[in-house]
Amino acid sequence: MSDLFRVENLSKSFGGLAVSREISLSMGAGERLALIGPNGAGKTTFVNLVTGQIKPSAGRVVLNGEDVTGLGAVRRVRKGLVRTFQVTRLFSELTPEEHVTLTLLQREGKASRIFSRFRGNSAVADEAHDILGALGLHEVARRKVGQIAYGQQRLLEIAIALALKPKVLLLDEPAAGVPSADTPRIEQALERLPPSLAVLMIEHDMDLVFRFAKRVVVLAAGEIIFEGLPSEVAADPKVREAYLGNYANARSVA
Amino acid sequence: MTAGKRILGAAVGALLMSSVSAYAETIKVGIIGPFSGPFALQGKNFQAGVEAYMALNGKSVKGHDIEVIYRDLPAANPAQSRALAQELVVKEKVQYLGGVYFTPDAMAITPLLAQANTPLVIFNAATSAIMNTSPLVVRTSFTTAQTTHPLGKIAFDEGVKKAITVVSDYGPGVDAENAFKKAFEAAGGQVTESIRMPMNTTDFSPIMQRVRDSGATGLFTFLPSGPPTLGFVKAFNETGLKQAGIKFYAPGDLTQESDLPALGAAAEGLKTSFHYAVSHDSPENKKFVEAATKAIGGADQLSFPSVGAYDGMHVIYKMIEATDGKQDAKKAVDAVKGLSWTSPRGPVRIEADTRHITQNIYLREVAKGADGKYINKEIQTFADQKDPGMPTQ
Amino acid sequence: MQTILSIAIDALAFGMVLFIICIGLSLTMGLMRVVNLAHGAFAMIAGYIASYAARDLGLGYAVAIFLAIIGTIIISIPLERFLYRRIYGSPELTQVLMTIGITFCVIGITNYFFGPTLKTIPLPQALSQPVDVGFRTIAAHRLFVIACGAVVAGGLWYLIERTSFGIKLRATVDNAAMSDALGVRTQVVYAISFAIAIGLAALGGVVGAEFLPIEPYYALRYMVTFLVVVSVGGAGSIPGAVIACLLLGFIDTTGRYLMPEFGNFFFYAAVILIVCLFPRGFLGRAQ
Amino acid sequence: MQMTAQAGTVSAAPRAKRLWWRDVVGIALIAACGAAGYWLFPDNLALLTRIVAVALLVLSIDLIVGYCGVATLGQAALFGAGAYAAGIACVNGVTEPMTLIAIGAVAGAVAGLVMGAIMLRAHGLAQLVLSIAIVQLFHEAANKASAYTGGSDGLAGLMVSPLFGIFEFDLWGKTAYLMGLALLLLVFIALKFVVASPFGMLCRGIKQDPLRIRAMGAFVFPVLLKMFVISGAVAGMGGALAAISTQVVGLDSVSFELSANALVMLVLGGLGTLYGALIGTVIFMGFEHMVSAINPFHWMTMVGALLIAVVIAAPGGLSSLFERFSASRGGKA
Repeated sequence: MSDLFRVENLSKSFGGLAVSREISLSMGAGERLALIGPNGAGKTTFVNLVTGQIKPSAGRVVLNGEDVTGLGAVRRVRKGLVRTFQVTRLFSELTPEEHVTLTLLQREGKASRIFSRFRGNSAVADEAHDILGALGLHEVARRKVGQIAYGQQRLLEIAIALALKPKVLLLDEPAAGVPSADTPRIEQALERLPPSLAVLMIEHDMDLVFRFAKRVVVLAAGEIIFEGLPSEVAADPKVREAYLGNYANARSVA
Repeated sequence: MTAGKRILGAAVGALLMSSVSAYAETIKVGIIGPFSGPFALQGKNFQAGVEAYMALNGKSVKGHDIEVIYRDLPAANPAQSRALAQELVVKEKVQYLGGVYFTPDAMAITPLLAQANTPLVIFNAATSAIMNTSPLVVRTSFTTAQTTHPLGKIAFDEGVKKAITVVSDYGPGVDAENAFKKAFEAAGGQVTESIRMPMNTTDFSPIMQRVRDSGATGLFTFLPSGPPTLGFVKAFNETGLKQAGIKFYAPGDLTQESDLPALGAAAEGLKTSFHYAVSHDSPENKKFVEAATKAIGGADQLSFPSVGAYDGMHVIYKMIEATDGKQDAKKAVDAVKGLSWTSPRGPVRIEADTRHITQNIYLREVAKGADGKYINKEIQTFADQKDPGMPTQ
Repeated sequence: MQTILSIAIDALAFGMVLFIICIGLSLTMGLMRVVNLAHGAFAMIAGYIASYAARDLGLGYAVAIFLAIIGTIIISIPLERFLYRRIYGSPELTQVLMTIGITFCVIGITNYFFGPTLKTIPLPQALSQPVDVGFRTIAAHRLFVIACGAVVAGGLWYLIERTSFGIKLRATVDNAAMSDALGVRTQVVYAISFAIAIGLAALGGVVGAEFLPIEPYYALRYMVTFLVVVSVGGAGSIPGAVIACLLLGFIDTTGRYLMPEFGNFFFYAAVILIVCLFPRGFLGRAQ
Repeated sequence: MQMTAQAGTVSAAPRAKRLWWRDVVGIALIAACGAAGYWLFPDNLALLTRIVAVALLVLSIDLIVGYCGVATLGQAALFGAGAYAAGIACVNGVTEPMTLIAIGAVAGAVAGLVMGAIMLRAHGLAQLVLSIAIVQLFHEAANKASAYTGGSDGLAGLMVSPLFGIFEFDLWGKTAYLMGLALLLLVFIALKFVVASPFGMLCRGIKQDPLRIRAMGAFVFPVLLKMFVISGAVAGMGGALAAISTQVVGLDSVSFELSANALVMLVLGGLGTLYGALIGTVIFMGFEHMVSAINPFHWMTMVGALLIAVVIAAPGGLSSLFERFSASRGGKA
């Protein structure tokens, strides 16, 4: 298979409630895919399933031809399956530079070294500088994250993810909560993502989705109801129902 | 090397000078005890004993004024004990150390004594082995083996052939268990079962169930004084063991006078052996109880540690008398070897070889006194008891 | 069989004492998110009040219990107002520091005023005699404690599940900001919950005095036990606390019967096992 | 653009440098305080030595609580392991003090490994309870094994040979104090490097958000376990120092009370700076010693009042006062 990344029949239920039902999709290298759906459709659950934060009830996750379903979240990251978080999860007392440096050291397998200085590795320092610079974060690189703007924090989430040199990147609403004045910065960052990287983006902002994605998947009530070109999505009756119809109704299908 | 020796010499010289200059000045006595925390009551009794002695015998010896310095050691903590002793000796320049409630605390002080040129008079800590750790230790309290020993014969004579022992699982408890077993088996009885229960036991009914199941007709027990004794005695009554006629024996820690109001009727009839009862009938004791009650502030708080402290002060006064204010630990200790006097508890003597106190052990029974309050009523005297845990050479 | 029954009833009584004292702590920790290490201090204060009322003033047992509960709550009001309110929402360790400080103060003050001796609360005749329950005799007081525990458990369950106050309380716990917006006066809810928790500690301190005698060091001596019981049950859960108290009471009692010399090993090994199996306690709420 | 807040570059380069200087000054200050203690209180060296030993324990708790966010009320298990290991070794003929310290460190590290392996299975309150249960089990074990530990009577008769064959552990306690102070300084410097290493940064990250650390591709458990081992070694050295200087090891060294007291000292001083651990220990023990000497009977109220006052005045611990002070000065400048 030439697919870089594949999800097969991924299902998850809590108790009797199915939150993900037989989701299958695949992505090739360099692909830009958007995953959209109404609130409660199970998008974040899907990301959690794929990245191993929660265990699926059934189904497989395949990366580079290797079944990673049995692996924990950490091992999947090390294989190149990386995510960002919908609500930023950053260390408010640390600086962006420290975040990225720590991530780089981890990638190099040097993060749990005791007998070395955190800033002692010049190759890492240079790379951190480059990553932060590419995302326009060099000016705030040494300020505590708790003191920088939210948009910058979102960029830092992406910077951390990129520092891991991922093969597949899952962006969980990268522009959520960012003031509209700052969204162009995020968008710019998204455009500059490495071309070979497969990116799956969850997003509510349809303008962003249309500009970014070449393919769109719509999730409703834990199920894929549409897969196709961005231009077709608005016309699809199922999608219209899921968004515009009584969505409580759509949920009770379960 | 020589420089080191010279410094050492200078230090010794300085020490000698400081002890010379202490002559005819106030003589300080450092008392270490549990004055706060869970054993605060015992510490208060130390203080009451000391103050009673000084009230009755004056605050000076041969013209030397005596000043007592108290230091609080709330629970067994050898490191703190050593630090306090060191401070008392080095900083406060005390010539005599006294007090000490727990064995490990005493063990931490004894290695210092020779260098400090200071005797330690133990008011309580009741393990035999302490006396071996330094020739400068004198003890005026008791050992658990000493107070327990007579019970073996008493129990057997009262018709108990099979007994069970139940003790708290710590040093003194184990000492008591061994002492009773030895004495009881020597008398011809048989200890069928020995139970050691954790120190923090609060509910004793399951233990009583074990006692009942064992079929023994006598129960020997040892618990540290304080809250557990209350639960133990109540459980003994409530589970019907008392009614079943099982005989109860314990050293007097269990029915210490300050616990009697709380134990109340539950304790009535319990037989314990000990070296001192507050109710002991003698003119010396009457005077002591009066003074000590005044010092402690309430008659119902007074119990055995006070008499250990009172006699401890007597020993220290005798030491001061013998050394005439000069700091000479060896001479001081030698002066009280073989010393005998009449204590509030009865006739006592410091053995020359063990430096431990030889005294009467009394069999007592909890009964209502003349004023309606419960007391330990002495019913039998075992005169001149040495510490059986101590091999006399 | 007789032995088993006998052990079981002892375990039940001991477990119920733990329950009455600990459930208040469980409420403060689970519902108000305050690690109140001074909980035992309040139980002790109640014990002193009851002892004073019953022994020195000669009042009846029921009156003494009532006075103790009311008195302890009254004492707790200024403490809540001036000290506890500062630590609502603080990090747990700050709460630990504050409440240990309060405990030290309470110990020091009681020691100063009441002295270090044991205080008893005289039982009425009816409760102090042994009762024959067929297979053995048991102190009537133990049966009384078991009954008290059952009443407390039932009453709390009713209060929390079936009354409007219970609804407000649960709502406040789930989401204080939301409840505030919905018109629930959360400060009042907190104050009442705190009072209830203290009242329960007081009740437990008094009726449990036969097991855990009243003395100044009470507040620290049993702190660990209380903390362990609450955590094993899951903070904030009434049924969890009941299960934990009965189970730990049972383990403790049987352990001490079967092999007293290893009673503590038994107890704490069981605690480790339970905590590893149920990391949130038996019925704790998910964080 | 509003995002590119200005002044971001101002603190960039000097910040790291300033931190480095701050540590050098801090360590010099600790050494100076230690020396001052030696000259000012030459008659209280045993107390000062005890403070040093407990300071090591409190530092070890800071590593776990302050840097990893793992709450523990059982750290004395590690302290006691070191104390008893050194004590038993000493009674059996290993009397060289530096060797004893090393033995204490190893025993503490092993105990830390065991304790960490158990405690890290749970979180929050449950974790706290596990730590209590473990220290109680250690305590019980030490009580039971009285043939080796002396049980409740204490392990007595430690005859420690002179340090470097010259300096005796005597009544005045100069050797013990100076050795303890040197040990504390070395450990403190080493720990400053540890917390400034990538590993230390990883721990701080785990403390704030373990999930985030996992999403960065780092395992949490082995990192925390490693910190437990380091912490155990530090606590074990403290225990060994206490054993050497006291020449008796008591059950109190593996007690819940010691654990709880040490945690209180840490919170009093402030978490996660290492300085706070030292400040808290010195203030708490110094204050306790002072008030208990003034009134041996009712000092506990005063200590309680101190704790309450600190929570009210400096909820972040005493060391946060210094930070607030230096921050306000920096603001003025």
